[in-house]
Amino acid sequence: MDFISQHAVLVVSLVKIAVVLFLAMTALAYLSWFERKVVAHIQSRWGPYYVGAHGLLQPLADGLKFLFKEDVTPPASDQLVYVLAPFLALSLALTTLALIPFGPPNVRVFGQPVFVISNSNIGLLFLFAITSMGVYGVALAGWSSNSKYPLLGGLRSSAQMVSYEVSLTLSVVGVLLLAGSFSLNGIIESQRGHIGHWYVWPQIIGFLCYITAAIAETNRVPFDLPEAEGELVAGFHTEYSSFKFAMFFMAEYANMITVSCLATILFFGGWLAPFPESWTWQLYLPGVGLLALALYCAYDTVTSMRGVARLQLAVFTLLALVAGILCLLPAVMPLVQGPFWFITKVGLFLFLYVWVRGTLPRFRYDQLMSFGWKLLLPVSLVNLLATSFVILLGKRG
Amino acid sequence: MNLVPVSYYLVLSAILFGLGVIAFIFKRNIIAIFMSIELMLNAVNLAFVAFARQWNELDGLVFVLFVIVVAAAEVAVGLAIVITIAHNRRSLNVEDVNLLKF
Amino acid sequence: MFILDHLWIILALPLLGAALNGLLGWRWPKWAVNAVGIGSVSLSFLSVAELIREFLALNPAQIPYFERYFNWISAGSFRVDFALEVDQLSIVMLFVVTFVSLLVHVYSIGYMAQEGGYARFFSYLNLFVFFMLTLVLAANLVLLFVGWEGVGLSSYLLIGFWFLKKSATDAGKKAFITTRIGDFGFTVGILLAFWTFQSVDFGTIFNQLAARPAEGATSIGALTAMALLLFAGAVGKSAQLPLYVWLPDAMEGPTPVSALIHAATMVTAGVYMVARMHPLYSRAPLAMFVVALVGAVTAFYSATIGVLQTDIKKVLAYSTVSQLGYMFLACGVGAYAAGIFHLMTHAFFKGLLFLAAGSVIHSLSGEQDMRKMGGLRKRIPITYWTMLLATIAIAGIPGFSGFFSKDKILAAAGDGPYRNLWFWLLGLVAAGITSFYMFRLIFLTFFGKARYNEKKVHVHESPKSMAVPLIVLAACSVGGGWFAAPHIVGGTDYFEAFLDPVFASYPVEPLASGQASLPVGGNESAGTALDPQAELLHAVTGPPVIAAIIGLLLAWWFYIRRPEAAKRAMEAMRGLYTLVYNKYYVDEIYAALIVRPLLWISTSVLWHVVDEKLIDGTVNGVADAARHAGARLRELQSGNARSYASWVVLGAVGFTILLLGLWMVR
Amino acid sequence: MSLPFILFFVCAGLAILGAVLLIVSREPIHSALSLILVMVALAILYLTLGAEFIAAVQVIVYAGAIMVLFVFVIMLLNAGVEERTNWSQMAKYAGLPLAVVLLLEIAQWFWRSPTSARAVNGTPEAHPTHALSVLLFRQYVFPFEATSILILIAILGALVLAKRQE
Repeated sequence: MDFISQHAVLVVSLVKIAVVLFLAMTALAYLSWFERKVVAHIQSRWGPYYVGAHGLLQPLADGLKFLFKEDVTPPASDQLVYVLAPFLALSLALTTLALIPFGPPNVRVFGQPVFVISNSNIGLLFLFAITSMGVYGVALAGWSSNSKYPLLGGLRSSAQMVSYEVSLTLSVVGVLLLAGSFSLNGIIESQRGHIGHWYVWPQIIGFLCYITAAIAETNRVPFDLPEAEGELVAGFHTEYSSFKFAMFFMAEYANMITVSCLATILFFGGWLAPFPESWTWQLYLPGVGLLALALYCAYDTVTSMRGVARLQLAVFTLLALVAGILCLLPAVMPLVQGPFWFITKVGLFLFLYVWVRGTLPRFRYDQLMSFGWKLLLPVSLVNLLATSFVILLGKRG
Repeated sequence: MNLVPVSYYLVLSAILFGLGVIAFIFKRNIIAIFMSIELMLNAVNLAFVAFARQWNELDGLVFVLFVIVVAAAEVAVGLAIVITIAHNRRSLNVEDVNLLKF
Repeated sequence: MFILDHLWIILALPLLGAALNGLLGWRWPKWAVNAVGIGSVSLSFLSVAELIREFLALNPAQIPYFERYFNWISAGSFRVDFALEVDQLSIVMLFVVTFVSLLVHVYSIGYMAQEGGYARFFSYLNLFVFFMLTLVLAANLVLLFVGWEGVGLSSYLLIGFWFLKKSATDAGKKAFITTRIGDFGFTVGILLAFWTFQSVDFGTIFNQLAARPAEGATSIGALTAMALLLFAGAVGKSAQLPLYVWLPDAMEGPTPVSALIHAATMVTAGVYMVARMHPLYSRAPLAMFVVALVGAVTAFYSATIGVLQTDIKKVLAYSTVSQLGYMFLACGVGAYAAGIFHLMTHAFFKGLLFLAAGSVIHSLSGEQDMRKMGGLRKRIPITYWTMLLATIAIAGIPGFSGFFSKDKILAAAGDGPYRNLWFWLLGLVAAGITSFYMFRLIFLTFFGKARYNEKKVHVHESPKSMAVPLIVLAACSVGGGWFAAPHIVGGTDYFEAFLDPVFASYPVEPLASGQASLPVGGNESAGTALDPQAELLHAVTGPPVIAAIIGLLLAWWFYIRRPEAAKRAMEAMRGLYTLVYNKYYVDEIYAALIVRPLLWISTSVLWHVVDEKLIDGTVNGVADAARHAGARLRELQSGNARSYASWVVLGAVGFTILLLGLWMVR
Repeated sequence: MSLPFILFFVCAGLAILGAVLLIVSREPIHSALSLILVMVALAILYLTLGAEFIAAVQVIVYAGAIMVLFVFVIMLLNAGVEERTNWSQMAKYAGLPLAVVLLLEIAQWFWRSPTSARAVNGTPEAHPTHALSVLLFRQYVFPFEATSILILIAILGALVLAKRQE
């Protein structure tokens, strides 16, 4: 817990926070692009296309648009809370990132781990603590904007989040029992080895429960009741416009990322590589992957791009090329392993999210609730009991 | 590491408790009164934790845990009661709920 | 030694019977009630018989035989055990009580056959027996007092047995209250005893008494006071002057009750008590004198009243009073044995008289007035003969039980260590009067021509259940005195010899002032040189006998030979006649002197002032205070949670201040 | 003025501010928010006291569950601004002074109490959470079970009370 004992810590932490925030923002922006693209392709459309090559500049445009739009505040609303809600939502969503280890803790600067802002040994608890606060954003937004759809939406979503939070937490306890630690790095370390040691196998039920609860927790399809357009216009953020709306939007994506990171850490060995240590060729994978990306971009630039778009894509190609070469340098190579795998896994999860959204229809509210309480909760409880039982047997034998 | 005297924490808890008492006396909304009770509980918890820290005994923390658990249960029931009252008496003002008297 | 080891059985049986009959009897058939009631008493009689057998086998060292069961009261040094004691005296009493009770029970079957509350009656009787036995067996004053009050209670219940009759209930109350006056003295006496001897056990008291010197004939010390106080109780219980008034009225009760309680047993409790406490009295000459005085005067006085009574039972009642007077006279002159002896014989013949009278009343279906009787001699022979025997016995005709006992008493009065000419004279005259009114009763009842309405009343002899006890008692009243017979001819008096261990252990100290020995028959020099024939002749022609004969002749003259002579005699002494006829107006005087003022005080002061103003005022005042306080205080409960909270805070503040203060002090 | 002091005073100030806001704000939801503020501040203080587990639980249960319930109920009942009524004279006149006195008393009590002089002593265990769990499941296992039963009963009670509405 000694995150404020020396002042060096403070400085380093601040730097790390800045970096993480920047990356997170970018990631959020491009996550929206990613989502739109994927969903579009699932629905056999093109998706954003015109702003930049493959609509790569679309997030930028959206951001500008949000910034310059008129900010409407309903007169009957509770001003303070109305403003507070989105800030609360976004800030909490981003705060969670402070606990996520993107890479091994042994990579240090000034004796401080690089890839994690706060390496608490009960990080998971804090994570849950912060996510549990996430409800307020929604609830307060729904209440403060003093109109019936938001209120209903707020009520629904807060109820939904509270309900699913229970099974979310319970589904994780199994992993905690196996790892015997609250510290995220500890959990990851306890999965060291190869893909066979990941907790997804012993805790497959826990994982399924977790992923379901997580989707519900983040109000995503098929559990996106809060913004069920058909029923309540846009749920709790109906009255919100321009940047406040954007904040909710970002908060949602931030939560997605957080949850995906957590899934990665808990069930898929976090920043660990899927292959045994002995396979040294895997060290080249990051660089090679980037180079491959660069190659594809180059091809695309040459073939199907015109004018400005072509220029942009060229720049992107260049960036990818440099990054790939960097990753192949022996000095850098070991450092990027952790982040590479971590980001890859998280990306897969995000893809899963989008995939699910593009595929599944929406639940009805009562179905949602009964599903959460009558199926998910019991299952995760049984899973917990079974796990602890097995562990006890193991201790005996 | 931590150099702040425990007595600071204790005084803080005392102040919070006093404020909780004041809130309890002066709030009229049942829910607000409920919250002031929670405030008092928190103040007590702080005192517990502070003492636990001082004597380097964890029992205080155990007590806090129990306090929190009991508080959760209490709130569950209490709010249910509040809802019932609100439905029956169409008011959340504690002073409208005064049937239990001479 | 079974019974001797389990004395409680004797008590338990009647109590059990009482409980059963009293609680369940009302739903039982008659035979069951009889079985329980009589069964219990007869069993306890049998156990007493067994007890006597065992007792005689006992070696004298073990007497009095003491049996302690449990500690009943223990307050500081005041300690009372539930303990029983058997010695010759209590043996005699036990025998008399159980024997007569048994007979009376049997008698009651027939007598009460037509009455309601059959089971209740028997339960009361059993209860009485229980308490009487407790009284007799008690080993300390307090337990004796329990029995004392217990018999009082059952007497009250039985006198008022027909509680629908106002006169009966009044009589019951009168008996109870009058006795209570004496009992007050008795209670104080007990306290005084404890204060003096630090104990209420007879044994302890007597041992300490043995150490004490006798008190003077004129000075009143603790002992004298104690003796007099206890005697007050006896006076009440045994209907002596001036508290005798309740006994005649007690005749309102069923006749068996009169026979058992008001003739044979309960009323003699006083005598028993005095005899029991004789060590005390022996050391309080003044008390002895008072006892003798009261006894003698009562004997004479109530005998005179008996002369003019017309109600057959009233006559017997007054006669009882006077006979009790004799007993006290005996105790008073130190002849305890004689007193107890007379107690026993009296129990026989007076019980018999009452039962016979009851039989008469029964045969005349409820007629009690002798003026409406007469000529029953042939109609109810059994009753007649038994009653005649009893009368002869009580009159003191030689050969019958009464003769022996009464003769001994008079002898003691005239020649005993406490001899006193006046007592002797009173006793003598009373004896004459006794035989007069008793034969008057016989003549009025059984001789002459029938004065009742022969059409209406169908005279019938009583059933066997009543006849048998009569016969048995008749036998006893004839032969009951022969224990003492040899004494007449200079032999030993077995009865006295039997009781001797009790009374001889604390010898009666003769008065310092020697009085001239009077030539008054009896046996001044017991069985000395004089030859038996002369002794016998001397005895059977002694003044008591002569007096009895005179009384008999007078009665015959007035009520058979010349009935009009009686009227002329009345005319002659009209004033005296009315005075006596109205029992010397004692009841009226009491009413005027005591009852009415008491009533006045009770109503005007105690009731209207003390009770209504003081007590009710206090109670209601308290209640009102509480109500008003509540009315004010309830305002605090405004039903407003916030004010409650404030109160809580107030308490918290106070408590914290307290803590701080304590901590500052520390 | 070292960092811990700054942190302490910031958190303490926030806590007190929250408490005051709880009193003064007449909108129940504002009271709820300020109470949440208090709780979070207290959680941080717990951290500074080395009770990180308690801190986490504080946030999860109190801020994350209990207060959510409050907010939820407030939204459900649509509790409006509380009206001013002065029915309780006792509370009006005696309440505030009493409460202040109490506050002062306790504060003075703690301040003057023998513990006040010295700072936090001793170093906490290497794994306080682990030690706590041991304590909880060994020594305090019975109370622990009791609380679980209590919660069960509370759930039932809440259900019953809520059902009665239909």
